[in-house]
Amino acid sequence: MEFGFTTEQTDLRDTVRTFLARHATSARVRAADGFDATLWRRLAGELGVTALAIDEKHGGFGASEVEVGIVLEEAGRVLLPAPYLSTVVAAAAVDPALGADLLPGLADGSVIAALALAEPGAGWTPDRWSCTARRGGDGYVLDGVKEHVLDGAVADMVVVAAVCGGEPGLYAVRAEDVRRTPHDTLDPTRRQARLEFDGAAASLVGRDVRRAVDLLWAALAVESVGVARASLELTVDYLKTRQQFGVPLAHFQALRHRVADLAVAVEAATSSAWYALRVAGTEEFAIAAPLAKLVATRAAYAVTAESIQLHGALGFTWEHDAHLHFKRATANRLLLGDEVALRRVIAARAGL
Amino acid sequence: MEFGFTTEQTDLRDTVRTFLARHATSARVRAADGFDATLWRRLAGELGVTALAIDEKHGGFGASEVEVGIVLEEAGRVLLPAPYLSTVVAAAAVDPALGADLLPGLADGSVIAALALAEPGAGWTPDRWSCTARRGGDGYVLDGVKEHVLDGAVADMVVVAAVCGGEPGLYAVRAEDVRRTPHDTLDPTRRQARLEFDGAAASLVGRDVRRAVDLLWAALAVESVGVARASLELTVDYLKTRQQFGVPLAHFQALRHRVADLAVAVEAATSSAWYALRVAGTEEFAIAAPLAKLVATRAAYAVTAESIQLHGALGFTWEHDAHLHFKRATANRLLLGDEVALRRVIAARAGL
Amino acid sequence: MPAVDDIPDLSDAEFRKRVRDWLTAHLTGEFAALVGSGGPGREHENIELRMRWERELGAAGWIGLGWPRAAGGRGATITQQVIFFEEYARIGGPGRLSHMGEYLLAPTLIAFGTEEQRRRFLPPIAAATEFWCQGYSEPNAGSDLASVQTRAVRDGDVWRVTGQKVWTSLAHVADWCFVLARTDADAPKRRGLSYLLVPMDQPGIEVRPITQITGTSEFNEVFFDGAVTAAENIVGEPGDGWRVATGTLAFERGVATLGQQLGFARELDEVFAVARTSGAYDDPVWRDAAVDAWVGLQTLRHQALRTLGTPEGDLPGVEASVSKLLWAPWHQRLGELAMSAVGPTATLADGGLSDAQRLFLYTRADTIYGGSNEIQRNIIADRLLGRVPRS
Amino acid sequence: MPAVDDIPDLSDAEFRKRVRDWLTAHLTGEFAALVGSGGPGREHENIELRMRWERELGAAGWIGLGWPRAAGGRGATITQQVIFFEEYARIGGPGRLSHMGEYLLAPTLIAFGTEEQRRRFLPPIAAATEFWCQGYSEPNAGSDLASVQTRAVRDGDVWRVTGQKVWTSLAHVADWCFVLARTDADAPKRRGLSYLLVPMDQPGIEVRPITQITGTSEFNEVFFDGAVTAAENIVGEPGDGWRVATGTLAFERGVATLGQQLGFARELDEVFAVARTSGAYDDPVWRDAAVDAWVGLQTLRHQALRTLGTPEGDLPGVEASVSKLLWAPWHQRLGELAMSAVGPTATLADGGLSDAQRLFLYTRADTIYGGSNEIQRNIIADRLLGRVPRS
Repeated sequence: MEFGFTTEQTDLRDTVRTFLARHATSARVRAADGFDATLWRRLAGELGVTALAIDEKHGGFGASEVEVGIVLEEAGRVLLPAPYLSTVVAAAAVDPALGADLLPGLADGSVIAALALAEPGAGWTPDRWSCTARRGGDGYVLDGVKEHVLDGAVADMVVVAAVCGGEPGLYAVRAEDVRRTPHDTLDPTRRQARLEFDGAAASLVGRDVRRAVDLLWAALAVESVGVARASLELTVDYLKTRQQFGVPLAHFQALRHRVADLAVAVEAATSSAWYALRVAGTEEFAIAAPLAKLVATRAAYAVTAESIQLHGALGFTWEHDAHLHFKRATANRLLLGDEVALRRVIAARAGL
Repeated sequence: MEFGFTTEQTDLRDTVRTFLARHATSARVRAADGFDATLWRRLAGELGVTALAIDEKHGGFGASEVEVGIVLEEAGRVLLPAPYLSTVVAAAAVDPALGADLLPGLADGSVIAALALAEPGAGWTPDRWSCTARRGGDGYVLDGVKEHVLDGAVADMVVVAAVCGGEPGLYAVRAEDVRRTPHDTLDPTRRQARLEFDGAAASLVGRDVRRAVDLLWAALAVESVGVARASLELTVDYLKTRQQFGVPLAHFQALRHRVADLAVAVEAATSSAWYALRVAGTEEFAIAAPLAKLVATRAAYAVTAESIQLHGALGFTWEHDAHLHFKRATANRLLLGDEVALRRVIAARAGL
Repeated sequence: MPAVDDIPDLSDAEFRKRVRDWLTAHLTGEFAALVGSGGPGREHENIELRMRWERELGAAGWIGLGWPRAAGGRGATITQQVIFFEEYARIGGPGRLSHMGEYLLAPTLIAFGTEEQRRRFLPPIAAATEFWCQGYSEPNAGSDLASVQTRAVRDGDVWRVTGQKVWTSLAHVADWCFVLARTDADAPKRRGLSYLLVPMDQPGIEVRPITQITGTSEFNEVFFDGAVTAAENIVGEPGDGWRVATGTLAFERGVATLGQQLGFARELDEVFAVARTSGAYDDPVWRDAAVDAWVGLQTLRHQALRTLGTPEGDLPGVEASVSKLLWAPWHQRLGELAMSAVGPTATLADGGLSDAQRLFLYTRADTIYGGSNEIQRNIIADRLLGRVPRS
Repeated sequence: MPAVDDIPDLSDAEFRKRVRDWLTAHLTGEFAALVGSGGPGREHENIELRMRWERELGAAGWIGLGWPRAAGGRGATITQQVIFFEEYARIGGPGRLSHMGEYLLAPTLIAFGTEEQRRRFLPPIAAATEFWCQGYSEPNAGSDLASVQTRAVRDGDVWRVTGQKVWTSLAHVADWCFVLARTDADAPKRRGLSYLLVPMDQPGIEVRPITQITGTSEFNEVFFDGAVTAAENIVGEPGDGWRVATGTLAFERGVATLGQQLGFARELDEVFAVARTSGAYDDPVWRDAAVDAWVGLQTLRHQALRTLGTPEGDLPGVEASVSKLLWAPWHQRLGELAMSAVGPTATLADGGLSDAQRLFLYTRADTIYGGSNEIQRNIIADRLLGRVPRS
């Protein structure tokens, strides 16, 4: 298995990082209320990152999960207030044999998509979902309620997991056919919505619901690695400059050792998240994806919580970015299965 | 509630500590193979500590659990290779209204006693025990098997939990009526035995089996506090003297902070263990005892494990005492309910 | 007559009934709206009404319950003080505004102040006609009090104070601030400090609320720019500030700790209640963690009782640090447990923060303010391993 | 012909079959007794027979599999080396005696040695006719290699070495020791060290086994009292020892790490098996912890694969420290998990230590030897936060 990055991939990372450092500044992220439409248009239009993993014949660049992962990690670093994760995961969940017509719009960024999985009270657990599809109109008709849909209020199109005659499937629904209730969220940099489907017109775009969940897990994992890395760097910079007892905090061994432990956690999280992306096309993904989600969100939580502590009073203020990282890490950890739930999934899939 | 110690109690602690520092040296503890008969005779005879909590009319001093706790904590400090804990807990489990005749021998130390609770495969859980008593001979006849009986191979008398006609009770059995299999143990400073009762003559000496378990938990708790304190002191002394990078290890802030955390754990364990002893005569004991066992054995484990780490290579040698503390802490933690099991007991009793 | 003038003569049961009856009778009418408000993360709520409530408490003699009678207090026993906290918590009494004066400044004046200072300052605290805030932490001193940079210079009959304080809770409410300031720049760091009592309502003081990660503002920055206070408003001698201030920190523990734990118990009950609704309670792994939190809370109580009962202790002088290192991380974990009890909907905040979210976010500060975990570990390590140069 | 001369031409599947067939055919007869022996905590077992087994491996060409062909190795790919470890673990091959030479010294000589040294020392390692031990740690240097006090002085054609080493595993078996010794007392600490190759069988060396907390002796103290070695037995120049030795430490990671993880996986399987018998497996709280251990093991693997695949890494130069801080505490927790899987009978030791107890006790050393957790954290912190004076 290949773990290195090609020159092209490294260039992609540099390009995205430079772009986001300039355009997704803290001030702009804070002002966006979870969605900066201009930023989104430039990301899709100028950088073309929405097209990366989509096949060339559907208007994409025919790259892979690795390229998407590079962008997701960078998006995590800046807490990107744009529906990149939702759109690329929804696109990846679409089976080109069923939903090819959707892909060009997703590739050029003219269509924002969201993936609707969790349901109220049933969380992320597929076997407790009750959203149903039935044949009707030109294709299918959808009934049910989805919750915690990331960027659900700004999406043009939603890919919805539903059951039709006992068979799980993924159905595309246009936003205008959905009743959407935007939520205020603990993490102010990414909003969620509740979606209600009441006989909404839908088309079947995929059959592999489990893979859709796995894709979302892996995406949240690699994004969380970005959050953790940015938070750790912020903390390291602070420790190097802030003085106490007449020397920089970076001189205090107790803090040095804690930072070392955080760095170890981030390294491990990076390894597991990228492992998941590298095996996204194999059977291993079924275990690697929930495992990466567990390991990476745990690390991001640990780092961002310690970051507040190590920043002292400053870290507790609204004005400093530490709490934004912490809230994203918290959300990524709690959404779509917490650590205990993910361990149950892993145990079942690995036969432990 | 009173938490301080009287002058008499402080004197008792000083006397016991001075005696044990002289007579229960590391060399002697190591040579004893769990039982130093001379030490036991002097403890009982010269210091009279076996008589402390037994009523004056039965040959004791009529003191309380507090005085016994003081001795137990000191015993823990030196990993006393004598059946003090077993004997005093067995004595405390005896209801004077039923087993008064046993008490003078327990008070003067001429009788070593052990408390037999756990059963093979059923552990410490009373409702899974199958040892039975039935009327026969002059009193009762006992059948069954007990396991993990502390000091069971050197006891003259055993107090056994058994069920008679659906009623749990505590029965005294003479050692010569029991088939005893001494165990080698992970902790070389305290041995255990397996006891088999095959129609053994027994007398009913108590009815409160739950209290007997609680007493053993509280005793293990306060003993574990002693183990933890001794281990922490050993570690502190080592850090003050051992040099690395040209200065004492005690100068390294990362180690200082870890020692501080250990000290906090020991303080909390001390508080919970002594709280249990102070409420031994009240209903609160039913929760305070398992809670103390949990908190104190967890602290002792943490301290003794860190002690090995902080001693470096030296702490990993047989020759250094760090491993003896660690093994006692490990045994006290695993015996009669681990942390998870104790939390279940606490939850049930507290109605959580 | 105040409700509690005769309390030394009451049995604990009688005293408890007295407290309960009074609270039941008085936390009514306009005050009924205060039930459950003003706790951690909610200190900004209902300030005006809570000030009136404090005066209601003061008029009945409930403030200064544990002060000696000679100092104008009621001489209540420790057990009685705990009973007051228990009953206050049971009925859901609002977060207190008097506690800086009652539990921090007053014991300091009783220990280190002059008779005149006690006469001047204690009665308005007990009557809730004057409120206090604490001026210790600074942006460039962090948890290191010895590095305080706020300066005070003697100028005729007054001290002139210049500098900046942070973490100053209730500064916008307070009439007075007890300030640690450097009065001798040439003395060794700890020797050059003085403990000054400074009136807040003057042109030389500006209070700026700090917006916190909860989005609310319990804490403030306070800017002193030549703020004045009368020469006699110094506690102890010039240069005694370190000794007086660390004395005050020690008062933070004790009875107030037990009172605090009653609030913790209520929060933990609420977490269990939420978990029963969400289903988390039925998950053995969640429940194991929750029971461990309950165990931890009992241990906090055992620790507080032992500290109160054996003032000599095993680690004299550092019990406050031990206590802080026990409760602050415990409370922080409770916040995390609360979030996991709620489950994924804990990521939503429609209509503002939920109790669980407020607890979760607010408890991040517990391990920072009032001497961070790191400072507390330094203090304990100094005691166990001897003082060494920092870092 | 050695079994593996043509391996660069083999597909992975063919290579795997070659390994498996060879092991199946050879780990028989007297060697059958070795299955499962000699692992952690059992390094003292069956030494003579294991030496013969090493020669059996060597004769077939399995030692030095990953060395370049130019150095007399087989030039196997990383994947092939991992396959060898996998098959070796699968069949329960005994703990290796050659690994100090094969994985630590040989790469050092390949990187820093002379052509003569490679010709002299590599073939006997590959043939298992000479065994090596590592002379780094000292009682007064602990994990701090720069504080090494063992001295070596040049005396005509020889170096004379005096000092004491600890943690020297297999010293009683070894023919040679690679020793870090101070050859210039006046140079800065790291600059005054040299890397010497010293024969063990001489009057100037005494090996004393250290009895460990397991009651067995895998590790030794080694006393050098004017021990001699030829002048040319120095790797690099005098004063290069630090650079050469830390180069060697880096070799501890990599392929050997993946091999080690196969042993971990076997141990974890065994813990699950024990738990199924004891009933611990049916306890959701225990199982949650056990699954987390499984998750941790996968992460170790992901980390090793990523480190191998991206040698530049994110933290160049400190990957070995990251790896150690991941696996050592993980392994220690596995030991604790094993004990809780067994339950209270884990306190009994009739007939000697059980596998769970051996794992539990032995893993206490994992976080100490080969650079303690504390040293590894120092190394990582130096990289992230810059070097500062210690303490």
